[in-house]
Amino acid sequence: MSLRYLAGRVAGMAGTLLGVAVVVFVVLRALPGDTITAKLGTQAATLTAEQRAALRHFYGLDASPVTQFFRWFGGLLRGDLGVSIDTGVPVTHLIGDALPVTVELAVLAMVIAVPIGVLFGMLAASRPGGARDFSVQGVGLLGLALPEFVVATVTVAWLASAFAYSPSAGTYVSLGDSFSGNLRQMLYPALVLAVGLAATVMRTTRSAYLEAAGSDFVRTARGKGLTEARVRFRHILHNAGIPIVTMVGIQFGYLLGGTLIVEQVFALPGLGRLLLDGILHQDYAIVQGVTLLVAAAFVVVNFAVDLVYRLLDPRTRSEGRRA
Amino acid sequence: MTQEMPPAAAAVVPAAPRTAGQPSLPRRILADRNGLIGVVLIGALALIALASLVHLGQDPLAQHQSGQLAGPSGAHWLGTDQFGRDIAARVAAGIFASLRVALVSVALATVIGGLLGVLSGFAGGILDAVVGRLTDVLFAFPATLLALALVAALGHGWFNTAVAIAVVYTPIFVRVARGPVLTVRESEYVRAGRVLGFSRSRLLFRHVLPNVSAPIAVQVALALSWAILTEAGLSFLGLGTQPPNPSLGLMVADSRNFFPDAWWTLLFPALAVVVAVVGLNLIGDGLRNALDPRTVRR
Amino acid sequence: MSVLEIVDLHAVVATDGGELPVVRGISLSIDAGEIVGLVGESGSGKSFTALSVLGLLPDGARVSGGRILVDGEDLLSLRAAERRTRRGGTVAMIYQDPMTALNPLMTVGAQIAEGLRAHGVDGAEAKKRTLAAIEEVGLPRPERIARSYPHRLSGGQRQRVVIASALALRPKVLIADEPTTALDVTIQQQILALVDELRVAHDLAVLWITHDLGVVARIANRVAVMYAGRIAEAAPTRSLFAAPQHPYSAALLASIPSPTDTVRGPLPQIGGAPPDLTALPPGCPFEPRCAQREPGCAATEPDPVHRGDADTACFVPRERWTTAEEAG
Amino acid sequence: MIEVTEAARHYRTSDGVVRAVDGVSFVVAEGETLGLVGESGCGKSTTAKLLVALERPTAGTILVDGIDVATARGAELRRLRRTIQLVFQDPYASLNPRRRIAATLAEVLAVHDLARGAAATRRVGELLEMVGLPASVGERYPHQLSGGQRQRVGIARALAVEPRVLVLDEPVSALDVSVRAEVMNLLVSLRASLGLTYLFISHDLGMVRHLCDRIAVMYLGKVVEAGGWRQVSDDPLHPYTRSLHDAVPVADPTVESGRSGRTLTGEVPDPAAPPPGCRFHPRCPIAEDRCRTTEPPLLAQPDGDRLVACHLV
Repeated sequence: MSLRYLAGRVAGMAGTLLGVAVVVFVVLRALPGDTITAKLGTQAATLTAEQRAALRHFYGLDASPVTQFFRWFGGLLRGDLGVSIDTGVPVTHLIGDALPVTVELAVLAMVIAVPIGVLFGMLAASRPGGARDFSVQGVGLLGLALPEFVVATVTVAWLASAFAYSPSAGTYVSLGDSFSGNLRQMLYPALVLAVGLAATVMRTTRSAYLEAAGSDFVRTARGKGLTEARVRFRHILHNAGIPIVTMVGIQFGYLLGGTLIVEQVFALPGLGRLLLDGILHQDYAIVQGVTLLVAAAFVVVNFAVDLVYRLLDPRTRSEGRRA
Repeated sequence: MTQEMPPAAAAVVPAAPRTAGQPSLPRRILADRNGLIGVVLIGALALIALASLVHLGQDPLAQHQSGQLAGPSGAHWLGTDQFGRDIAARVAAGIFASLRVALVSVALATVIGGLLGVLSGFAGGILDAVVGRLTDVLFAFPATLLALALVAALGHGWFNTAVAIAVVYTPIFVRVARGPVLTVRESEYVRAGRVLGFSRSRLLFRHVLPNVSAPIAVQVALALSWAILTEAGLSFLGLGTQPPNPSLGLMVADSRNFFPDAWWTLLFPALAVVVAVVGLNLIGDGLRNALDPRTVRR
Repeated sequence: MSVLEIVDLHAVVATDGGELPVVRGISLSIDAGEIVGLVGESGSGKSFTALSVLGLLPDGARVSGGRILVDGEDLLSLRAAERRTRRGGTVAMIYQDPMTALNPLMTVGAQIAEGLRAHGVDGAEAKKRTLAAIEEVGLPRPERIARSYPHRLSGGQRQRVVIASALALRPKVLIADEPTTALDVTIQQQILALVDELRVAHDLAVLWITHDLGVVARIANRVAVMYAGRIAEAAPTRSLFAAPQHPYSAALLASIPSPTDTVRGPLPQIGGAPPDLTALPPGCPFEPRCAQREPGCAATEPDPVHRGDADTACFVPRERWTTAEEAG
Repeated sequence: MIEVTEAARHYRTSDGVVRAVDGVSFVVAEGETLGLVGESGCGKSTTAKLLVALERPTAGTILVDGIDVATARGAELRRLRRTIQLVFQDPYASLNPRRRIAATLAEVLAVHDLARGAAATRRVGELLEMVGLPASVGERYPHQLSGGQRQRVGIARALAVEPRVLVLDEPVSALDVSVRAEVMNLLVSLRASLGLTYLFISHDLGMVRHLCDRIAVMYLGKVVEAGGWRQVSDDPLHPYTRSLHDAVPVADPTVESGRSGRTLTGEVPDPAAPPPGCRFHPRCPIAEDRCRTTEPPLLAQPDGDRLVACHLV
């Protein structure tokens, strides 16, 4: 991996992030009702023209959109995401509290889903078209089709009726407070997330494995008299691993912005919940901040996936052609 | 709404020469076991949705004082909800609402994204660079998040929801269309056309487009299923269809307080979503099998 | 004595319309130190024959009858685990496309060494023999090659690596499935010379699959010509080229422009197409295209008979053939 | 008919500038067949693309029937299309899989305003007959034809615009041995009946020898030897041509057993970094010091119509 390649990628990523900032700014300026209406509610209607103008000036809303963007963007670069209009707390603080919850949820879901998905994907692919393939694929399809909100709803109801346990009652226990207490709150939502995730991983594993299994070099490996286990793990799975790792990385990125429903149903104070509250209260500094952060994280995760991909595949590691 | 988004990468190869000229595409999908099941499931849902339009059963908004949260019976086949409204009628109307959003959003995304992808892939140069950067930026947002932010910005209503989903899916169609165009553009039969003096528009519309329609068709099926899940998820969160209008996502959200006792309030709307998504995925699989040269036997 | 002996081999491949016979009773033997060329056009069954010997037939295809003897031991009667130890150990194979035959994620050295380890050669010994194998196929600086990934090597170098890997365990039989088809002619020449050298050095029995009669003329001691899943004619190379005993071999040879012609007339054509394996005629499969056919040829399929130096599956001896001029 | 003067085609890649064709000159007279021989990477296929204006030359001029291929636009380009046509190596890939053969041929006629409606149907039938196919083939799709039939369709399509020159890019390499003879015979008879000029590109010296009047041998983007078919193929002078002659196996065990057994060592160097001096010197069995520094010009030989680029002949 050359320095030139890395520099190019980083520059491209910076460009994408700038584009992301523009999109966030443009889309969310269109939020219904401006900040003043949101802040003052019905009182806004009683403002005089002068008062309104003064407030607009105070919030910087009288400047041209381009000026507003650069003010906002300049703040971003200094790590200033603005202040929540609703609570007066800096958005960075709110995100700082919420981010670990979402990341933990995403990591936990991954830890559960990936081994299951890979294992069953291999099982299905080991004899394509067979009964095992058919049933694994059927369950996988169901896993994809079951909406998260249904699984989450049923899980909460089941926990309540079977264990008289309501994960959404009581306050959130962080990992620092109590490991077991935290795990008790996080395990079920992570399991719910893992359902669809495992199904996706399974399907990708299955097709990547089948693709690799049909390669010429697999025949060469068998022709050398290798054991079937070695052919499967060292040759087929190893080669199938590249698309699997790529897909898992991208899914992790999606998860950062996709835990909304689970956080809502299980009442976890993560990014999704923060975003949803922001939308419902038209607190658009929060909405901008969270959207931007998640998109930026997604871009960085994708970049990391690309680097891992390049490390895994020797063909992309070097530029020279011949030994 | 799940984090699952069908992989946009061209997992599907451009139309295989081998499959052309064989039985027509619809017939090949029906010949595929998965495709056939998918078509039957989706056909049934579409019929139910159409039936709801003419109120063949009950009015989905009518509140029957006689029975709130009543179980399935002769009068109300699938029971009633907390306001005594007929679940069967509400599920049917919910399916209609879901399909409407899905069809409109995917139609928008397919036409806009597909066209941009085909044009940028075929023309290359500046157009390709600009479209490429724009899709990169849109791809930087996790799909669910982007849909949510757009709905927040655009406001409620089924059409806004459809537009939001369309924006999310447009860059995917750009990529799905562009990849195969690059392959087909360099194929020998397009080269032969160039040597024979065919115009660019003839090459694009007569030779390139018909040969890239296959992967786009597969993606349409997957996009529809994602759109249905997303619409239901947004409604579940209170950001899609607004009460009292029937929506599958809202019905599940409402059922939370009555489950598991009034299980029918959750089961039937959930089932409708699952059947729709399973059906569309099966159609997608069927399409893929019908179009993949490797599954064509001698 | 013959090291490899294929007796009445049959193989089928599953299709929607039932099982298709792709190899229909092939018998062939190869002595130590001998190269037999197996020649045929696409669909003749030559690759299926090769893959049957290794037990590497693709999904849906299987051997449906016959015996494959290596040093008198029938490979088809072995249990799977025993069969595996024969692969690479006593019978090895090299493949058509060197660009795809190696695992892109493993170094060349690791790929050769794992074959050795699969047959009980471990540690320093495996390393030593890997380097020796690379050196033996004429690649410079073996350590460096061993550490390289396949994409760093050219097509010719990769094919040498495949050969090194195949021969590292000193097998008795080498199956070569068109290993030079994907290579340029000057590289093909190098590979042909290399295999010939190794055959002499290790007394290898080689089955060389090809569609190129020129390659056969250069490298093979004997030739078997396949048509529609059967051997039409098997003969020593010189005899086959000098006086083919089967009309198909004769027609194939005639269709190639001679390198010494000074007047360039039209090339004799065979005409028609090979039979559909789903609807084989009852008689000789070549009969519909044959310039020498006689009334009885369409009735029953001929069994091989010994004629001259050759075994030929034809009812009509060469003496009764009409010459091309009369026929044309 | 064809006049190529110092034509070059360079590509920029991440590895540097690839000189696929690097100063190639040759002439093909009307009705003549020139064979272009060489291994992969020698630039023969790029030369074909330059001639039919699929690629434009980086330097040099290419004239086809007086049309400057590098600059032809509009009407001039259309005239070029109707003058020179290309037959591809892989007849399967070069036919649109979704179109019936008749539609593929009729489209060419329509684009060039040659025939429409019933006249087009009649002309399609004629074209198929010309390449030895029954009219019923028109109703088929490419995958329903055999390799030989497809290549005949490829030839018919090229002939639809009534060109005077055909560039044949390895037209029989993808075909089975027994089918090659049929297509070769077809090419010979079409050349005679239509008075066509051919540029026949192949790595198969035997086929080139069978079809061509003159042969040019290319190595790493340059012509190293050119001359009459018997001169180049039976009595080569350039060490590379001689090596090629020895390397190509011929279907005759007597010839084969008489071979010296000497093989050409090494491989074709990277065209992004060709060796200095004579490009063949690293593999040449007789190279001297000056071969490593000075590039030999392509010079006429005393034995008549032959050019060789070697210091040592």
